[in-house]
Amino acid sequence: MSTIEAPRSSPTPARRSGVNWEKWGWIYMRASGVVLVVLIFGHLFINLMVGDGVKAIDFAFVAGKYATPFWQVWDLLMLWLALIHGANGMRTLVNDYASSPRLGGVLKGAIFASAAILIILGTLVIFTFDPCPAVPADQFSLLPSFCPPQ
Amino acid sequence: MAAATQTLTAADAFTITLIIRRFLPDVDDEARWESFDVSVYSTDRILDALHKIKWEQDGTLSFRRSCAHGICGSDAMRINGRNRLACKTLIKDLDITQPIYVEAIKGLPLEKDLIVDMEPFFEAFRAVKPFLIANSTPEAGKERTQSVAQRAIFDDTTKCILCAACTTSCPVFWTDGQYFGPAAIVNAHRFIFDSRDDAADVRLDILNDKEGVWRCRTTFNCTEACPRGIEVTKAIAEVKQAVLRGKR
Amino acid sequence: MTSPSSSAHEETKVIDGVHYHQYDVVIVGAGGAGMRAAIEAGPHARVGVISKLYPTRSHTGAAQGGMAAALANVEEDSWEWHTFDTVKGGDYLVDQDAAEILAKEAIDAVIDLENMGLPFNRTPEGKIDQRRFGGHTRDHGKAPVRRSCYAADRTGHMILQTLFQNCVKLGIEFYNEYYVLDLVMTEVDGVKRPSAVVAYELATGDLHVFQAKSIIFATGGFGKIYKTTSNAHTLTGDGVGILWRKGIPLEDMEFFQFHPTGLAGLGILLTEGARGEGAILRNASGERFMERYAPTIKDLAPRDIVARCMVQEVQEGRGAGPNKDYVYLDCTHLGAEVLETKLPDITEFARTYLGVDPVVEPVPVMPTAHYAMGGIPTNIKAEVLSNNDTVIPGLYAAGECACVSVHGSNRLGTNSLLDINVFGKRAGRYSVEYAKTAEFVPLPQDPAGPVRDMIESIRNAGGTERVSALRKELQEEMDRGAQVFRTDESLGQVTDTITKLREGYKNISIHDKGKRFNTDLLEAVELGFLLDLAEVVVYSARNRKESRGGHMRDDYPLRNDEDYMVHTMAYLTGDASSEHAGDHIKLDWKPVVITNYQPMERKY
Amino acid sequence: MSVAPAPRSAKKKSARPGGTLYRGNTGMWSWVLHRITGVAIFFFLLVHILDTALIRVSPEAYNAVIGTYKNPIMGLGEVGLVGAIIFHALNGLRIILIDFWGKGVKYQRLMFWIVVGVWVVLMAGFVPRHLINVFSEVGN
Ligand SMILES: Cc1cc2nc3c(=O)[nH]c(=O)nc-3n(C[C@H](O)[C@H](O)[C@H](O)COP(=O)(O)OP(=O)(O)OC[C@H]3O[C@@H](n4cnc5c(N)ncnc54)[C@H](O)[C@@H]3O)c2cc1C
Ligand code: HEM
Ligand code: SF4
Ligand code: F3S
Ligand code: FES
Repeated sequence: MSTIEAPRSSPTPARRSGVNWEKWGWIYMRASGVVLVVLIFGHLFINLMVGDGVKAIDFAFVAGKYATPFWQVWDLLMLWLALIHGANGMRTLVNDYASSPRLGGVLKGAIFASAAILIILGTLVIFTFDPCPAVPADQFSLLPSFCPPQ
Repeated sequence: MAAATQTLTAADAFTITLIIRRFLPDVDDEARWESFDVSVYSTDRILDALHKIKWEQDGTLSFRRSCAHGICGSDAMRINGRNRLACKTLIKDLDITQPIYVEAIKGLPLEKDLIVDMEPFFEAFRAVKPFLIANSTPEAGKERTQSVAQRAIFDDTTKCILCAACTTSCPVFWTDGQYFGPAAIVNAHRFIFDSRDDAADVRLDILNDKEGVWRCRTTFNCTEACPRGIEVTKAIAEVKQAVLRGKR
Repeated sequence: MTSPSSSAHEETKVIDGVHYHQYDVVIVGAGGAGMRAAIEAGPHARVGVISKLYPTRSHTGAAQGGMAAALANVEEDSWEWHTFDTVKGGDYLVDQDAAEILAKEAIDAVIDLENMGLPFNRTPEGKIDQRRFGGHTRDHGKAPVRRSCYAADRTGHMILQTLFQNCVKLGIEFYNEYYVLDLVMTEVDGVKRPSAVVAYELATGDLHVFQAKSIIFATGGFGKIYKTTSNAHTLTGDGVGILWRKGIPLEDMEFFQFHPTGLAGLGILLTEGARGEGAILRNASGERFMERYAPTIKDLAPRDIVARCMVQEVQEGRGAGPNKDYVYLDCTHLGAEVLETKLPDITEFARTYLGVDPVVEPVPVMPTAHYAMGGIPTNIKAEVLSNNDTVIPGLYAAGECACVSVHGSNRLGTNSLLDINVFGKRAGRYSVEYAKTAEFVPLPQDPAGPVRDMIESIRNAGGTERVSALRKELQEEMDRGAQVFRTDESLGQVTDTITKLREGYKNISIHDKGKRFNTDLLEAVELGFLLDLAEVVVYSARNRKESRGGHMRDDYPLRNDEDYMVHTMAYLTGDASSEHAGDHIKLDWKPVVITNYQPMERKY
Repeated sequence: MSVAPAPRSAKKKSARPGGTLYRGNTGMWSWVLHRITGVAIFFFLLVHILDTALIRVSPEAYNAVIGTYKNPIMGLGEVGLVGAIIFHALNGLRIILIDFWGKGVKYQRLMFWIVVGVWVVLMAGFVPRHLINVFSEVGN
């Protein structure tokens, strides 16, 4: 009684445009996954395990990290890989569960938009970040220790 | 003579409870559960119990069956939450202190009681070109040769009886009836890896699709459901690899 | 979505709720024989295949051991030897012209299947492998020969799948889960000619009339007249029964084969291929008793002989088990390797259904009703005969439902898969040839009328008898009185029971009054066919006062060539459902075709 | 009983095919978990990027938000998050092995239990330390 349509209601396979997104999506999930293991575990380890753990995280800590190109690249990679990985994974879910193609389209649009916006935002943050911004004097102590006195 | 019968495991009959998901399209608006007590031997199969109900209690109970020994693929159904063939599920292998739940396989349109519309399933099967496509013509009156090793590569997937236990155990198929499903992939595998066949590329192309192999999320329900013991997920993995790297 | 599977069904007319279709060739049954015919006919004519089961559910899929053909891939062999074995195996009741065709065309039949894609087991050189099977010998009985082409112990499964795959390839039109319940005969110039078949669509309860120039029956066997049988629940002999009711005679119905090695009590088959690979039958004391009965080929003697010996062992108190009612099939010396690779399915059957592991223990076995040698009489072109030699134009039969007769009084193992391929192909070929020149025979008024009446009378019957109870009694009675050994007395008792059951059948009622998937209704219809066929089997058996092949009369233990070297032909002369068989069955004889091999004593 | 049957093609009221919950095995349940954790991580990631972006706004704003990560309730949440990430990552590796390693299919069930085992070990290393960090904050 479930009203599912016959499989592949269109007799010819749907994909006829050049790139096979399903295949590359599948490969991407695995490739990014492997890299993400390293990136995320490293990230978690540094942020939550070393020193005082989560307690130690503050502006100074983060700014300190972003002052080095190493961590910039690290986080940038993590940002891109994880968001695309996550968004593609969410797309799979929508394909599985969306009851109508229209709903699916809307949801996939939303996923794509949020991922795109956050990737742009994150990238901008990492590249335009100034570890020693001009701050009111009372907040000077929040800055990393290497900042020149203002 | 021939009545060697149950003496082999001469056990006494006992009563079990079957709770069956009924749906009679002529009278019911939707499916409902109905409970039956039936007297069986421990060597009986669920199919025997269903027959006893149909023959002795309620003739309207409807299900498909033919061979009664797991070879024709008629009677895949969900028994205690898992897809099995009723004729291959022995009472003694189930926990009979609890009622046994029996319902139709999931994801295909329910027609009546344990009967579903199999057409979408066979449609997917037909779509993968499940037949030998060979470009060469063998010497008249001679077989194509094939080594024992070449034959062994696809032996597992030749065992399929198209019972649909796998496809209807697949979570991806339930939510999205468009997925080709494991059974179709198994049957494509059977030809993709047959050394006599020349159309592997065509089938790989068909399965390298939105609804093809990439939908499989390796949940292994299919492998566990297959009454023929086919390593379905493995076959799917091999097809995925073949799409990526070409056949072998 | 309705059942016809290929999308390409033409628009059909619907008149008074009955659907009308037209095809050049209509094939009833999608087992091995039906689909082989479809593949042959499909490219040359409009072909429709009607089957009460999805094609891959047909019982051909249960066949295990193999398909015979003198390919000589592993050792010297010739089709003449194969012919001889077939004739001798059938206790000389085989029509030898047909047996020659069977053995000669076997080679092409196997190659055809291979070329269609069937994954046969292979020899080290990559050719089709072959193994031994009961009754197949080299040089007229000198020693067992490797003649059976096989794919593990699922040869039938592979044949069925391969044929179905090729039907898909050819785009054959199937009507699945359509029960053919009648053959329509139209009187043209005073002669009744087949014009159509009437089918009941299980999914909807609708009736369909399929008008065709050629009609092929390939509906398989009717083992369900027995209780202990290797046959499927659906093998109720509908096709044979339909033709019987239309006045077409039935040939050699008393010859029913009992396969020696059915799982004791269950009837599930363990292939003879097991013995082909070296398994041995033993009685309770572990003795290899076949050595006593058939010193040359021992356990590989033909089935009738082995089955008889087994029953004799049990009757003489040498049976095993608590009730001493079975013998053992001992595979333990074959080793796990052979069992897992060459006999995997039967190994699993024994484990699943008896909890016995053939690798370490012998398996309890007893004969099981297996194969109908008799059936619809046909000639070597698969044309149905209305008497000893009159062909009914446009009507064909092939497979287990037909009697060519290549099996005589006892079929050799692996010869049936061969039969369905050779004569299925022939049915396809000759039916197209006929359809090319023939015109449609016009339909009579309301061709579906009789079926509608039958269905409605069963649906609305207000009796008290349950179909299942009647069927059970029939099957148990047949097991008791018409099995491996029969006597006039035992057959007489069965006759009486059938008479009683016929009365009961008039007083049935069914629970399911609905239209959709009414299997309750169909079981009642099937019981009608079972009763008719059981009656013909018993009636013919009673009349043959000799022992030959699958027909072993305790009261006439010897073969009697003088009086009985002839086929039985049973004719319906009155109302098939009238009380006494004698009222409506008349028996006649048909000569056996002998070409090369004069009847001899049958020793192995 | 002889109600006129609905024509076959007519759309019937959809009783969910449902019935009982399918009783899958480790393979199915690991996938369910993988899916749930994946979605959870995704939504966390959205938030996490937004809050991290605050470093671009002002140190004060960033510290204010990140401060909430340090309260005990969020601390427990982080345990959940890290648990989810570890499971997703390990099971992700298991899936990759199933896909690319010939024997992966055969050992999938064993690998699942290894995933569980490693998860327990890693969590045992992380949780106490993290909770001490989080709760020692409360004292300050
Ligand atoms: C367990 C077992 C093992 C065997 N092993 C061997 C072996 O190793 N070697 C060998 O040579 N032989 C073997 N045989 C015998 C052989 O398999 C069968 O005789 C043969 O397969 C019969 O094929 P068929 O096409 O005639 O009938 P089937 O395959 O039985 O097909 C009958 C078809 O007719 C259809 N049908 C029936 N009634 C109707 C109706 N009323 N309306 C519409 N359709 C109808 C059915 O749906 C089915 O499609 C074995 C038999 C059994 C039972
Ligand atoms: C830590 C390393 C990670 C690894 C090794 C990993 C691995 C994988 C793999 C292999 C898949 C594919 C599963 C399949 O096809 O069945 C997958 C799916 C998914 N991943 Fe990850 N992943 C990681 C991190 C992440 C992160 C950070 C997110 C969130 C942003 C995420 C979200 C998802 C989602 C939503 C899916 C889809 C789940 C599904 O379809 O069932 N993953 N992951
Ligand atoms: S692969 Fe197994 S479960 Fe799936 S249809 Fe074939 S036999 Fe049935
Ligand atoms: S159940 Fe489905 S997800 Fe893949 S492993 Fe089997 S096809
Ligand atoms: S009845 Fe044939 S598989 Fe169960």
